[in-house]
Amino acid sequence: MLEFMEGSHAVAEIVKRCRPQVIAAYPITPQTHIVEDLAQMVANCEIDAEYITVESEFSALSACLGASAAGSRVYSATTSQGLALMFEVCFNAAGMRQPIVMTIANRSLGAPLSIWNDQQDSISLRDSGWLQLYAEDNQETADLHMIAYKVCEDHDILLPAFVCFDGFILTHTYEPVALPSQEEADAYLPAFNPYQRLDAAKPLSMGMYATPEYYMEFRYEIDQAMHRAKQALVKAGREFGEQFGRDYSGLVEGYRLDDADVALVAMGSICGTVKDAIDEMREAGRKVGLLKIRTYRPFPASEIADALKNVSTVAVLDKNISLGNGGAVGTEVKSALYGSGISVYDYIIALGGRDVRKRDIAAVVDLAEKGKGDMFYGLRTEVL
Amino acid sequence: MRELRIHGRGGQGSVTAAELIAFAAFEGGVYAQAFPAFGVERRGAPVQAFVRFSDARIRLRSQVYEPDYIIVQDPTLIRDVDVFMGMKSGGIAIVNTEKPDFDARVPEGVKVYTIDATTIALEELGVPITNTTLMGAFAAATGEIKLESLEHALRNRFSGSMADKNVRAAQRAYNQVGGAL
Amino acid sequence: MALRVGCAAAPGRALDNKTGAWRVFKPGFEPEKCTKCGMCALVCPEGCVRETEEGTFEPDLDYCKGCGICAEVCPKKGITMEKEEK
Amino acid sequence: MAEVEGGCELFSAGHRACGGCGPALAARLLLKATGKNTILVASTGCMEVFSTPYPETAWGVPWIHSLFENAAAVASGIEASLKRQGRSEKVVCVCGDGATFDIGVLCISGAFERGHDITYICYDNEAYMNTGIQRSGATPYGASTTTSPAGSCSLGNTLRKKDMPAILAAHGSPYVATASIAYPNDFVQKVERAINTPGPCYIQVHAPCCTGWGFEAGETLAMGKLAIETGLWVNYEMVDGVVEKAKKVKRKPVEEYLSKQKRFRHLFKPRRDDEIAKIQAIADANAERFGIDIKAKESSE
Repeated sequence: MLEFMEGSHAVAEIVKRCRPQVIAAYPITPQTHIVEDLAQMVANCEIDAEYITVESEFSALSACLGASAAGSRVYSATTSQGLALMFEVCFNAAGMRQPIVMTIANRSLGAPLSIWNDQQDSISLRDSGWLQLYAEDNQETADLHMIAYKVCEDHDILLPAFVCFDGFILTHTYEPVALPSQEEADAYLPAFNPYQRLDAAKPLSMGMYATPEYYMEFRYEIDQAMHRAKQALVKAGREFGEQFGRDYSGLVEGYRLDDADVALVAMGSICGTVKDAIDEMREAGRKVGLLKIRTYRPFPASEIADALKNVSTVAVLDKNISLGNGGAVGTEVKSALYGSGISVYDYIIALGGRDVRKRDIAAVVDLAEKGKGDMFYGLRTEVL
Repeated sequence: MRELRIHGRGGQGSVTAAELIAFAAFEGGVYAQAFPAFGVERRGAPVQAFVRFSDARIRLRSQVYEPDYIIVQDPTLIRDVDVFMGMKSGGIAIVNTEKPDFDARVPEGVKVYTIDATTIALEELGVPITNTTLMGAFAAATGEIKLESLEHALRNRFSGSMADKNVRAAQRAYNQVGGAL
Repeated sequence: MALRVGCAAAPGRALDNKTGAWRVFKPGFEPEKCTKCGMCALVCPEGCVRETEEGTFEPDLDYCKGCGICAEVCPKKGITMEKEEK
Repeated sequence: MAEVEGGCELFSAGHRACGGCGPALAARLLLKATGKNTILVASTGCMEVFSTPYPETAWGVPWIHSLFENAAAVASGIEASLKRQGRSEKVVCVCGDGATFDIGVLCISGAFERGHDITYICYDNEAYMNTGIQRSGATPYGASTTTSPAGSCSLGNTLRKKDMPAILAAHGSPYVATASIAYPNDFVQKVERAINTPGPCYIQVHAPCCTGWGFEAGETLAMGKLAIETGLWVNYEMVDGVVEKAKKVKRKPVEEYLSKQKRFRHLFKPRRDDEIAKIQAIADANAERFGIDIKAKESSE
């Protein structure tokens, strides 16, 4: 049943249904409504969890790591500067194979200071060993949390995950969302069963250091787990579809792509605007489609190559910039399509909350068709 | 799809108005989306909030540039902000003002309803917070939301006598604008 | 041996590392001087001074690094450090 | 002595500490006090490195290392998790002075303010020994370290040791204590008291480092004892912020302590009476503050 609610509230509600036992978070715009709602749920005894009001994001994730290691399902949420402050713990949590799920309310990184949306924050942690899932709307955001817990806690995977949704654009938007009942959620997501835990009855040293004889092999195993996560995501997404009627078995998702000449590639909430723009372009007779990337890590390179094999031109919309080398998604899509003969252009767009309209999407397609790309789109040249 | 842009000042409840209008529309059986113009504005600064109404799931995430409807919560905004910007012919504007003959360039084909929402709010709520009053006017002027849905939205948001007061304020505005139709 | 997830390990394996080879000086324990106070066992950073059946003490030379703290603290000067013949 | 099944100690031999290591002894004594029902949280540091090269752990109790500066935060999470699960293990952090005085202060402050039921033990060897004897906030005045070296125009560390116990007592910690491995039974008793005191407790244990300070391996305990006997280190307990039970001594001149360590060698070649007097003044101030001097009359009793 659809209910009308704010995106952040939908996240808090789904997190409640995932039954975390320890929540540690530090408030930061635009993540605040999520943690406020969760704190209220704890205060109302609606959720049976310890809520640790840590003094920083760094400690938020550190506390989650400890609680996870001790055998609890944990949750946190952050964004932007907060995620940057967690950088060190992010690598550590993944390396220690703790199945932490954290919501990222995507926001730009300073300087200049900006509270507005882009995806620079999570993209900058792409090499940290966390699964990265990007949601188009608040329904998908909620659903991906359950899928993330299921995949992360799989003893064959044991990695943490970011569930990313665009700050303000989704966090602060009210729209209809269907949430499972607690019983339905329990049926999909079983109780946490830690692979190993700190336990006096069975002592274990966790987080030891590895000499050069071992380090590469540990990193290899993490990489292997990340690759296995692809199939685990497909399976968990399919099972979700079977139970709830919303299928997430694709790591990528095509929209009007079958006969498209030009494919846009994007992640997150911009995909909705792109779809509306594509409908208008289609009405005008233009063969344009969208490939939405839902799973950025593990990166679905072969799935992307397969989905785009029949297009002639690809325009990637990047809400991030790897300064000195273009957008991160564009770079990786180019790599995935290497040798295919497809023209791939990258567009840095919507940084720091710059609004994107349907006509902007059409303009990007125009540029791609003219062979113009690998550029910032929509710069206000008058202030440069 | 129809789009509404609400102009107000920080603290006047424009975001709440957007949320409640969208909620009422959703209760009435259509898809709706409500969101603020995300900013760091403090109390008193001009702010905007947006609502979309559609029979299909709403995917568009851009701000509202060509609204079918606008609500102007504070007459002083008309001086500071081009509240009518992008409005289409056939659009409807609800303006809170004591002066029906206010001074502004209204685009051709836009129907303007003025209402002294501040007085109604002061009389019914005891505070000059006009968002719920203007929602009643919006319901009457546009037909986008039913009065029952609006009342339900208000009772869902407020409780006890506060709910009653807000419902009365919305009803008065609804009747006043409805009577003028 | 398969790697344990998360660079974790069960206790016990430190004992694989026989640190006795590090030693330059070797403690000589003279049980006849021992008052069984146990200070040598208490303060050994390796924890490798063991109580014998007689209640006196002896070092586990597989691990003793020859630091000489036991000799320093022995109230009866019943432990002497001597250069080890190798 | 607390032992794991099979007869090995909870902190087992085979670890890679230098011979005569003060912190290694602190680890052994600590586990003697806590017993098996304990979860240890370690910071990055000398002890972590000498005790846990994969897969050769020296720890017989559950032990976790995450990062240099986050042990108190990790412990917060563990404590919350245990609370939620209704489990009884004690959560004990064991961290060096760099992790405690410097890089970890944020996490420690947060954990102590929140009042988690944890015990935080700082093994204080007065510099960053793991990385090669660099100055920390715990390095005493006048000590030469690799980042506060004595030189032609420097007499080593110019800064005073940070008063970490007072900082944590000010957080409302119910039990704060200092200890020394030179007094092993006292340290063990303080750990026992801390883990059995609800709330966040702090123990700072002086753990001389023969390599970093420059003395013979066999003199580790003797050096700890001299620190106490000169008044440069004071063993005391603070209960709810009030100092109790400071160990009294018949004080010796600080020179006896300084002259035996390479880190203070520059004070004697050539002899710098002015600097030695400054350090003596620090000891005198400690004696005054904690009332540790045994007066002639008292000693005759």
